[in-house]
Amino acid sequence: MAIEIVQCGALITAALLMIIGLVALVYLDNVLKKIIGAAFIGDGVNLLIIALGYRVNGIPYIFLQNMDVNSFLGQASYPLPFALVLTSIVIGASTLAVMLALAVVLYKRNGTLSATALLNDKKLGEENNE
Amino acid sequence: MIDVNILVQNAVPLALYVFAILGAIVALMQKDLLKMAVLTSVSGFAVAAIFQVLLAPDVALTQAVVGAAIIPTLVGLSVLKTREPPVTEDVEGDS
Amino acid sequence: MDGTIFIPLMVVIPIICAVLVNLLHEHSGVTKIFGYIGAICLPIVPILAVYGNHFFGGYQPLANGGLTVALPEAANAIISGSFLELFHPAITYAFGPGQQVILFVLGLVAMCAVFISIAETKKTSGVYLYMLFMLSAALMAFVLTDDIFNLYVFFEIAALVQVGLILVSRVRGNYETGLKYMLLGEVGGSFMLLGIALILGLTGNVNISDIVMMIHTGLVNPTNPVLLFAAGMLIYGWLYATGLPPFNAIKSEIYSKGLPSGSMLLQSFSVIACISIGLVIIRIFGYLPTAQMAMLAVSVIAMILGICMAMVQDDYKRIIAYLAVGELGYIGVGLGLATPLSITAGLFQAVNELVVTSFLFIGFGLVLYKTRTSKISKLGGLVEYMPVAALLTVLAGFAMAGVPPFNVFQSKYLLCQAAIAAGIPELAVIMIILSIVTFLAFLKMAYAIFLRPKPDELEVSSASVPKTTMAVMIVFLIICLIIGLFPGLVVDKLGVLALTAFAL
Amino acid sequence: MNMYEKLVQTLKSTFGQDPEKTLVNGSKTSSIVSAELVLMASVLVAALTIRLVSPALMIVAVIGLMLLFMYVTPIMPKLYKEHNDDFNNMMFYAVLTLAIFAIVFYWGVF
Repeated sequence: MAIEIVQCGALITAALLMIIGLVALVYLDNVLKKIIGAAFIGDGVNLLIIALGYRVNGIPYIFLQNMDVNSFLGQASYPLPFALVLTSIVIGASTLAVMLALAVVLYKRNGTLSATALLNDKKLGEENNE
Repeated sequence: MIDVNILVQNAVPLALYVFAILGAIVALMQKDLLKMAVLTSVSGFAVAAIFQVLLAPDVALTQAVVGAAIIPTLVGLSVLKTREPPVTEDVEGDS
Repeated sequence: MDGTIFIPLMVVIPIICAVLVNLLHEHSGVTKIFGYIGAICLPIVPILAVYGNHFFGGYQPLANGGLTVALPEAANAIISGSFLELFHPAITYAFGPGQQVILFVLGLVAMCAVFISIAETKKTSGVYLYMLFMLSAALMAFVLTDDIFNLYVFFEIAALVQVGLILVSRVRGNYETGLKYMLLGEVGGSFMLLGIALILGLTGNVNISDIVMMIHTGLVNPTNPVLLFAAGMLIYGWLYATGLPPFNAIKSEIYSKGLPSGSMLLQSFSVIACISIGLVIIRIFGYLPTAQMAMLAVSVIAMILGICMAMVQDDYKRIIAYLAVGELGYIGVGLGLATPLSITAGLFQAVNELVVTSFLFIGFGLVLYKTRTSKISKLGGLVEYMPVAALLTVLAGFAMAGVPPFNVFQSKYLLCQAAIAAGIPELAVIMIILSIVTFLAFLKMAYAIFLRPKPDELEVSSASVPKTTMAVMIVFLIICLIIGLFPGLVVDKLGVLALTAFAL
Repeated sequence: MNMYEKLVQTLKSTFGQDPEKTLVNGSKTSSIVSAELVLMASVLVAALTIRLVSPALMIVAVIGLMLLFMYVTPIMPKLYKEHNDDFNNMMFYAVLTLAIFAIVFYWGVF
């Protein structure tokens, strides 16, 4: 019983990270903070997938030469989620890099990092009213 | 008498969870963006350590590199870039 | 040699071309040659390929034999005679008649996009071609893949490439739009991954056929709340990928910020994502009425909102963009009704949508090319300057509204039949009303741009319309007419794909 | 005719910066009016499909929608203002939809 707290705690942590990310995306004004919030959502989902592959009293899924096959099959954690998370982490990092680059370009053009000033529809509205 | 082993097994993950969540919240609450960039690595590293606890050593290695080193560096670089004065040239573009 | 070797080539050839044109972008001539070769391969490979499954790495299901001997004793004891024997250990690409039609039309659209982009730029841009090829590869993989995580990976690749396509166009405000799209995409994509993760956690599988088999044979409790939650998250990801509400505003903004050749592939992404993710949802959660109701409700809202917002815009790029988003609602209705006939109709509508919306984007791209403005209130009298192109553009508009000789008429007719057969005639009524209003919107736009007297301050450039663009428009018109006159060519093959959605 | 002028006034105040100077011409007015009518008609027809869930709910919904339309007409200007390209607005609706989906699919089925 004692160790299942680990898995439950990981799931709760994942959910909290996702909620923190969503709150940051909705309530914070700074574009960089919004981007970091988006990265936290990705972290939370990754953590959830990892927690799904966890096995109580298990061992890592790496098969070494001197291991017994049967006990390995009985104890090893499920490796498929971990393989997926590796891909997911890299995708998240590259997306984050592109978003940061866009934020820097927008700052250089407009001189502000505030989302309400940058990402509004004022420009379009003015054009429509010409 | 409490078994020390079980205590450690439980306490370490719980501490890591608290670190991950608090790290995220504190990083997002910073006024100074450079501090935010540095504090992002706390959450990233805690998540990497949680991966290790959850029996995923190779994923933990990747996350430690990406989450605790690369992402804070990228964020810090972009914060430094956005401290320079903006370039105020009119950008040509089609409507 | 086995003909199924061509199945992975559909994805591999565009990726190789993308990498090559990006590496060689300094040598304009070589880039152009590689661009042409890759573009011609896109529609040809689906025709050459033989129907079947391709298992990456050759790891066939264990029931096919061969691998069982190599496994350790303990594993063999567990596996033999259980469901595990039927599972697909490798990433599987399934290729059937329906996929063949969709991929052929998609390849044709992508080929035309590459040709137009080479013809309209003086110095061929390797980076732009890279993004076109990469997006084509991702879309091909979308249709082929039978692996839900593979779908997600190509989904994210496509999202990044889409932002790239917007950034290279020099339309005002493209960087803001790119950042908005990526931030919203992070929400949509992450929660779709959450849905995939929950399904993976319950079934231990990422292969869609295996998941379907496990759910329908009772290995997994189909009414598990976590599974239902996963259905909700998958549908949320579907909404984001397709651009149905609440994402329709950003999707239409994306279309209007791209170059014409880029916009063609951007809308192809929406259409293909709609049918591929939609089919996944129908296959896995076909037993769940709530999922179908949610899909139907959102699709109907998308149709109504798309047309209404298109009527009040003044920018013709935004009008087409909103109409394109609205038309996606028809596909959603077809998928949401979840009968074999309606899914066939939805897929048919998707194939037509690929052609017709691309046709419109090129046509109005020419207007932009001649006048450098996209405000309808500033335009007029263009029929004198580009008579043939104007005629073709108006015909494209008629095709989208569903005027009889063209293909969309057939698919909308089929959709109405399917809605009545499914016992919801209200949907047929709504679809007919909205088609009429689409026609009205086009008449208004065509009158304002082409027919009414030219305003004095409007300057029309004397540059002639590029030959390639005209050729592409005529090709699209011919496709529209052929599919419109002989719908059986396409519908029969798509029906096979629709039926596989109900097979175990 | 009185209704038409009232409508044009509303449209001017929504689509123009300066209500006095902005020209809201006939074709624009007519397209907005037709959009309004299409919106009402198709939403009312779509509301009929609620009968598949429960007929009583459908009657309530249709009557409620009719009363709503009577009081909030014209809708299109409001919708146009609400349905803009502002990022905060989009994100709000995206998160709202996410919440609705989560609630409906976790608790609402079976």
